[in-house]
Amino acid sequence: MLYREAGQFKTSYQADGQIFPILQDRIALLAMLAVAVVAVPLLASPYVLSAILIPFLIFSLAALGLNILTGYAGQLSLGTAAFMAVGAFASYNFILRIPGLPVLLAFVLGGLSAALVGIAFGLPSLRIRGFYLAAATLATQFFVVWCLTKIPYLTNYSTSGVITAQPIVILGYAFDTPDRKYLLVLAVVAVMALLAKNMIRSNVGRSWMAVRDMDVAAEVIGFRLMRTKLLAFAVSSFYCGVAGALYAYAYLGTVEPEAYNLDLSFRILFMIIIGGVGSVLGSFLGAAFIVLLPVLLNVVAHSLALPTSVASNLELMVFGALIIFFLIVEPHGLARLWQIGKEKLRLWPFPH
Amino acid sequence: MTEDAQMQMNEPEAHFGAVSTDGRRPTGPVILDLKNISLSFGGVRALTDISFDVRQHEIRAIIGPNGAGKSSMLNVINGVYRPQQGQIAYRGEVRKNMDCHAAAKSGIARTFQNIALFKGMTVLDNIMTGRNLKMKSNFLMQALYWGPARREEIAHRIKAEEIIDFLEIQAIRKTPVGRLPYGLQKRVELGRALAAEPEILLLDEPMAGMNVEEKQDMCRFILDVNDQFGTTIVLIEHDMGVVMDISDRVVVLDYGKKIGDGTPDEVRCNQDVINAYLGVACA
Amino acid sequence: MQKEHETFPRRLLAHGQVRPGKTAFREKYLGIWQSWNWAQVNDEVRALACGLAALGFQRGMNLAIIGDNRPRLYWSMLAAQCLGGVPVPLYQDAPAADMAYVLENADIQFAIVEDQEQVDKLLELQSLYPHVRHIVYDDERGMRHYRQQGLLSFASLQQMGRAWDQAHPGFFDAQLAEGRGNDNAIILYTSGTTGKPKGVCQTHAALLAAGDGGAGFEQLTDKEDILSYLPMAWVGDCLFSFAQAMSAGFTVNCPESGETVMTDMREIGPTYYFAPPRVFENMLTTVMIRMEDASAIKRRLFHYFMDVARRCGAQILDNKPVPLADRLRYAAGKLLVYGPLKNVLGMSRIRVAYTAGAAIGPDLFRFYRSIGVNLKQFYGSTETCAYICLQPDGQIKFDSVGLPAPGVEVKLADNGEVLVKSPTLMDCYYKRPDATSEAIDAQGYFHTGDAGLFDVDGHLKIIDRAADVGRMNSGAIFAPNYIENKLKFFPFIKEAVVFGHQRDEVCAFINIDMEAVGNWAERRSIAYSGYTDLAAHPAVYGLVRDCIEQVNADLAAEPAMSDTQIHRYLVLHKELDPDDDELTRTRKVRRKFIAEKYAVLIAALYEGKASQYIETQVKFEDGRSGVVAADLKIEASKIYPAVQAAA
Amino acid sequence: MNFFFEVLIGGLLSGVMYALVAIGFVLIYKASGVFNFAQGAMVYFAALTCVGVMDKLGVSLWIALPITVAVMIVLGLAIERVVLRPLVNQPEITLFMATIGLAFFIEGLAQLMFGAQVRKLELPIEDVPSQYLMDNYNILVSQFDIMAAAVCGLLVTTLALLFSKTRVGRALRAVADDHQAALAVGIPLQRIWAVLWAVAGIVALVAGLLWGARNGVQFALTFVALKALPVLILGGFTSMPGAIVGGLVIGASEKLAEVYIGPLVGGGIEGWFPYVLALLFLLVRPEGLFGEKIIRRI
Repeated sequence: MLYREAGQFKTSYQADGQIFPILQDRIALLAMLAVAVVAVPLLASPYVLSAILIPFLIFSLAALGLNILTGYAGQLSLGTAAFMAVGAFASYNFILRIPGLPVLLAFVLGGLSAALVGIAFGLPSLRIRGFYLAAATLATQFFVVWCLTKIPYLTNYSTSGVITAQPIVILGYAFDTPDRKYLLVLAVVAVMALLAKNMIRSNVGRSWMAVRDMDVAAEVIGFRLMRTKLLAFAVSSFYCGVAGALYAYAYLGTVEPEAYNLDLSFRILFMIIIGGVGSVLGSFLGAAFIVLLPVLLNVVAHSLALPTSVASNLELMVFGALIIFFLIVEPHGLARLWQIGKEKLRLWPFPH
Repeated sequence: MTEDAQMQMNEPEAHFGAVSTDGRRPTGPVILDLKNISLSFGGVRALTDISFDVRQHEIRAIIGPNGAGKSSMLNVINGVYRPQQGQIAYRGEVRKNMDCHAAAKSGIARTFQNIALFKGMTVLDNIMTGRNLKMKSNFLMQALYWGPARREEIAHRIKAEEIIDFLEIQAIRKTPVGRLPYGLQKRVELGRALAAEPEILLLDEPMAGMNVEEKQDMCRFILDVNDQFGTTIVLIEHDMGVVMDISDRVVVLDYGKKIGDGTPDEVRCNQDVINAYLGVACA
Repeated sequence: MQKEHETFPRRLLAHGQVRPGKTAFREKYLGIWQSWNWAQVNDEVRALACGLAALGFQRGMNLAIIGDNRPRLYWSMLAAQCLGGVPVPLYQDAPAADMAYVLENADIQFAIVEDQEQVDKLLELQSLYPHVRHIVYDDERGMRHYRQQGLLSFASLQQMGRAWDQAHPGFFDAQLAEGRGNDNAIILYTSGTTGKPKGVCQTHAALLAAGDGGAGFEQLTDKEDILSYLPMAWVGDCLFSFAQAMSAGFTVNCPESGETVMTDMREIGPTYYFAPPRVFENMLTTVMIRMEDASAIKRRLFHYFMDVARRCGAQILDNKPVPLADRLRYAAGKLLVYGPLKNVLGMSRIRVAYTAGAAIGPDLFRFYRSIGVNLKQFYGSTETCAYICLQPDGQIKFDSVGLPAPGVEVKLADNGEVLVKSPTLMDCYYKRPDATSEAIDAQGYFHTGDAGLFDVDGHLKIIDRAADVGRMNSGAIFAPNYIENKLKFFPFIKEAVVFGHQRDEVCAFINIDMEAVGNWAERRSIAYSGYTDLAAHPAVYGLVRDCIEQVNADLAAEPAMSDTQIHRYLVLHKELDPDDDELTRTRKVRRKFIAEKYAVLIAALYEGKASQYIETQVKFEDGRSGVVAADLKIEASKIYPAVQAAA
Repeated sequence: MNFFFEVLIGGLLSGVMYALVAIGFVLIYKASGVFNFAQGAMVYFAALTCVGVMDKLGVSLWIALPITVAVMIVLGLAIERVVLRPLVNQPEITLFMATIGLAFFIEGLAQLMFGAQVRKLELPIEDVPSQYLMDNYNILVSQFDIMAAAVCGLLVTTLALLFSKTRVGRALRAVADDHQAALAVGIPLQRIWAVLWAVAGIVALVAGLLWGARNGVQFALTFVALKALPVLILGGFTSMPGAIVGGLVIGASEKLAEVYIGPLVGGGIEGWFPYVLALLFLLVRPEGLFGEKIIRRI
C-alpha cells in the first residue's frame, strides 16, 4: 500500500542485486538505523539499554549465527551456547595473556577460536545427519562447558570459576556506560549482519542452501559437501563466538561457564524457529520476541500478583506452546509473516 | 513448401541456397568410452558387463524398461556410483576413482529423474549454482561483496541470464522454483546443468510427465543445446517418438544388460529389443 | 533550420548534440534495462547506415523491418532514413504468406529482422520473391547453420559499417545533408478490411508535424518514459515511439518479451502511455478478477472508494469544483486504493495516457480517469499520421474524440463522412495513384471513411465506418459498429457482429470473452470443456441476454437508433480469429467475410429458427487445421419502445 | 578385580535405566518418525505427578499409581491430538523441534501443578546393597538396581508380547515399516499414534518412579533424556534391542570411564563421555548398532 515501485527499474546488475532493491525499504532501513544510532541512546533509559536492547542485539547475532548453520546450511545444532562460551572465554584469555591486544581484535580471535571448535565438532556432519547430528552438537555443549569448569587455566584459576570481563577500551575510549556499550554492540551486529547478508547472496550462501535443499544434487553440480558444511560450521560458530564475547563483555560483565548452558542454546534455537529459519531478518525478530516475552509476562504476572515461581513456570509453558504454535501455524516464523505482510502491501489492493 | 516453390528454388535468381533442414553438427570422435561396466548393490546386480561409447556432439539415448539400470548407468558416468568392474575412458583418459565432484569439474553435468532443484531458491539462484565451479573468489571476499567478488558475481549473473534467455524463462527468473509447475522446473533444471557449460550433458528422463507442447519445447531446447554449444548429450527417455526423432544412436538396456545398440532404425528392428521392450515389430 | 530541411536523421543529430548523455532507448535484456543515450544512438545508427550503404542500400530504396519492438529495429528505421531510404515496418506475427504482398509491393531488397523466426519466413518466400537480397538479423540464436548468401548478423553489419565509414569519410554526413522534408520517411501498410493492404507514404515533414504537434499539445519533454510494445507496423507505435520520441527526445523502453509486458510496465512506470482500448480493457478485467479474490474488507474498501472516484475523480482530475468532503474522501482513496492500484498497474507516473484505434467503453474510460490516470482519446488514421482530433486537458468526453488538432481542418461531407486537410496528410499510397486520388479529393481533403458528427462544443463524435453505415428497410440509419461497440463494452462480450442493412430487424453474432466468462462460470461451479461448450451453456446465454437487453434499452433512448435494437442473436461456437481471416490483424471484424462464411447462421436468425447446426474449419496455432461443429441455439431478446427525446 | 565388577555391574544396571528411557524414544520414533525430545520431560512429569498426587491427596503409592497412569494416557492422547496431528507430513526436524517446545511446556506444567522443589519418593524397596550377592560373591550391588532391572525386563517382555500378539501391535509394526502402505490397507494411523504416546507415557512413568526413587523427584530428571540420546545413537533409533544393548553399553562404559579416566581429568566426564563414545561409534557405523541401513536414492 505504501510502496510505489513503478519506475524503480534497474539498469545494472549491481542495482538489481542489492540487498534492498526497493527504494522505500532502503529509506525505512536508513530511518531505523538513524533512530537506533541517534534517538535511542538519547531517549532510552539505562535499564532499557542494558536489560533489553543490548541482550536483544547480542541474541540477534547469536541467532544469526545459528541461522547460518541451521537455516541456510540445514544442519541442526543444539550447541550454540557452547560456541558462545568458546568465544567469550577465548576473548577473555587473549586479552588477559596478550597485553595491549585491542578488544575488537580479541573478539575476532574469540570468534575464530569458536570457529575452530565449530569445525572440529562439525566434522561428524559429513557422515551423519538430522538427529544424529543434533546429538553430536549436544556433545559439544556438554564437552565445552565441562572443559571450562575443569580446566582452571581457562578461567585464570578463579576459585569460583567465574571470570570478570575486562573493561572495553577502544583507541583510548572506554565503553563503560550502557549507551556506549549499546552503540558498540549495535555497530558490531550491524556490520556482521551486512556481511552475513553478503555471503548469503553470493556463491557461499547458494552453496549452503544447495546443500540444505538437496545435497546429492549439490554435490553433482560441483559443490564440495565437506567444505561447504565445515564452512557453515565455521562461519556460524564465528558469529556465535563473537556474540558470546559480547554477551560476556557488554552484557553480563562477570561470567561463569554455566551461563552458556543448554538452556541458552535452546533459547537461541527458539529465536530462529519463532523468528524464521533461513532468514537474516528472522534472527532479529526472533531475538526481539524472546527477549521481550519474559518482560511482558513479568508485567502481566506482576499486575495479576502471581508468585514468581508461577510466573517462571508459566513462562516455560508459554515458550513451549509458542514453539509448537509457530511450527504448526507458520513454520517459517515471524520473518515469513513479515514477508507476507510486505508482499500484501506491495500488491495492495490485490490479494496476490 | 509447395511443389511449385521447390522447383523454383533451383533457379539461378535465388540468392539464397537451400534452407538446410538438418543443420546438426557432425559427430566427432569417441569422447566417452565405457568398457565392461558391472555394478552391484550388496549382491544385487544393477549393471552387468555393459560397454558402449559416446561420440562428441552426438545425442545418445539410453532406453529400456523400468529397472533396467538406466539411471544407474548415468550415475556411473558422473561418478555417483563406482562400478565394481570395468573402466571408463573420458576424452581418451581412463578415469580412476572419479567422484561426482571430479566428474562435474571435468565437464559432465546432469539432470535428475525426480527434479532435484534447490526448492528454497529462485530460478536465477538455482542457475547461478550451476556456475559454482567457475567461481574463484573466496568467502571472505564474498562476505565483503566488494571488488573482484562483486565483479565475479556480476560476470556470472550475465552468463546465467544468457541461459535464462536461451530457455525463455525470463518471466520467472525471480520466482522460487518450488512454486513453478513441473514442466518449468524441468526446464530450470536443464538451465542449471547448462550453466556449468558442460561438455557432456546427462539427462535423466527430461520429458517425463510433460504434455505434448512441453515435450516439443524440451526437444527444441535439447537440439538447440546440442547444436549451439556443441554439447554431447546422453539421455534417458521413455517416449519412443522423441528418442527416435532426436537421438543419433541408442543403447537398449534390460535387467542391467545391454541388449541393443545402434542407430534408431537399427534398434527398432532388433528382435531382442522388440521382445524385451518395444513389443511391436518395425515396419 | 529551415522547415523543409527537417528530417528525422537531422533530429537525431540534434538530440546527440543537445542531450548526448540523456537516455534515448532502454531494453530489458538479460534481466536489466540496458540503456543507450542519444550520443550512443547516433553512433549506432551511423554504423548501421554505413553498413547498409556498404551492402548497396541506396537512396529511394525501401528497407523492411520485422520484429518485436527492439531498439535496434528503431535504429534501423533511422539508418534507412539517413541514407534517404524508406523503412517499411511489417507486422511481426503475420505468417509468411501475408508478408509476401508487402515485400512484393514495396520492392523490398533489404530487410532487417529480429530473429530466426522472421528469417525463416523470408527464406520461405525467397523462391517466390527472389528480390530480397539481404537479410540482417539481430538475434543470432539458431542462426549458426544458415549458410545462405546475403544473411548477415546485425553486429557484423555494424562492423562493416564502421569500416566503410572510415574508408568513406564524409559519406554519411553528405547523405544526411541530402535529406529533404518532403522525402518519404516511412511506408506503413494499412491492414484494410477489404482488398490488399495499401502502403501509406508519409514524408518527414508530415510525420514530424504529427510528432511535434502531439508533443507540443501535451508539452512533452525529454524526461518522459514510454513503453513500446505495440506492433511497429502500426501507425500508433510509429507516432508515439518514433515520431514523438524523436520530436521531444524522450526515452523509448522496450519490454523483455511478450509475456513480461505487464511486469516491465510496472518496473518502468512510464510517464506517457498509449494503448488501444483493448489493452485498457484487459487491464481492468484483470483488476476486477483479482479483486474478486480479495478479502471481504478489502473488497468493500475497494468498492467504496471506487464509488467515491466515480462521483468526483474525473472532476478532480479536470480541476473542476468538488465539495470538500468528497475531496477528503478522494484523498483517502488515493492513499488506500487508487495510488496502490496505479502502482501495481505501473501507472503511478503517468502524466498523459492516450487511447485510440477503436471506441472505448464509457465505464472503462471513466474508471481510469476517476483513479487519476489522465486518459484521453484522439482520432486519426494511418493516412493522417494518426493526427486529426485530440482531447485537450479538462475537456474530456467519453463519446467524442475531441477537437481538431492544431493545424488540422476537419469538415463533414453530406453523408456524414469526416474529411480532413492537414500538414500530416500522407503523400500518397505507394504505387497506387488510383487509390490515392480516391482518398484525397481535388480540394486536398482526405476522406477518412468514418461517419461522424460535431456536438455543440465542436467535439467530433465518430459513429461508424461510413461504408458500413447502412439503412434498415424502415429507412432508419443502421450503424453496426456503434451497436457492436456498445455490446463489446460488456466485459463478457469479446466480439459482436450485427446485421441489419436492408433488413427489417437487427440480428447479432456474439463471441463471449473466454477469460471473463470462464471466471464467472468457475465461481458458479459451471463445468465446461472449452470455448464451444461454454458458449452453448444456457447460463451463458442468460448472461448474454442481459447484456443485449441493456444495449436495446440504451438504443431505445437514442431517437436515431431506436429502430436498430437487436431482435435475435446467437453465441458463436468458435472465437473469431485473424488466423481464420475473420478479423484483421488489428482485430477488426471482417464483416463481409463473416457474412458469407456464416450465411447459414444468418439465414437461420432471420428465418426464426430455434437452432442451427454448423461445422467450421479452423486453423490452430501450430498451423494444423481442424473442424469445430455445434448446434447453435438462437434466442430472441426484449425490444424497448423508443423514448422520445426530452429536449 | 571385584571393584571392577562392582563398577561394571553398577554401570550395567544404571544402563538398564537409560534403556528404559530410550525405549520410550524408540517406541515413538519407530511408529511416527518423531524424535521425542520431550521424553525426559515426560519422565519428570510422571514422577512428579505421582509424588504430587500422593502429597496433595494424601494417598498411598498404590492409589497414586493408577491415577498417574490415567494422567499419562490423557497426556499422550492430548499430545497426539494437539501437537502431532497438525504437524503430520512435516519434515522430521520440524517435529523434533516441536517436541523441544513440548518438553518446555510439560516441564512448566508439572512444576506449576506440583511445585519445583525436590521430593523424595519412597518405593517399597530400599537402595541398599543386596545381602545375598554380598554374602555369596562379595560384590556390592544395590538391590534396588536389581529390582529396577527386573522391572525393566518385565516391561520389555510385556511390550514385546503386546506388539507381537495383539492386533494393535501388528498394526503398529506395519505403520513402522511404511506409513503410506499402512494407510492404504486401512490402519488408522492417528489412533495408533495416540496409543503409542500413551504407552510411551506409561514407560516414562516407570522410568520416572525408578529414577525418582533413587535421585529424588527433581527437575534434573529431565536430563535423563539427554542421557538416553547417546544410547539411541549407539543402538539405532528404531531398534528396541538396540536401545537395551545401547543402554547397557553406555551405562557400563560411562561408569568405568568415570572411575578409571575421570580422576585423571578432574572428574564429571559422564556428562559428555557417552556422547563422544556414541559419536566415535557413529563415524564408523552411521546407522547405529541395530538400525537399518539407509540407502539414499537419487
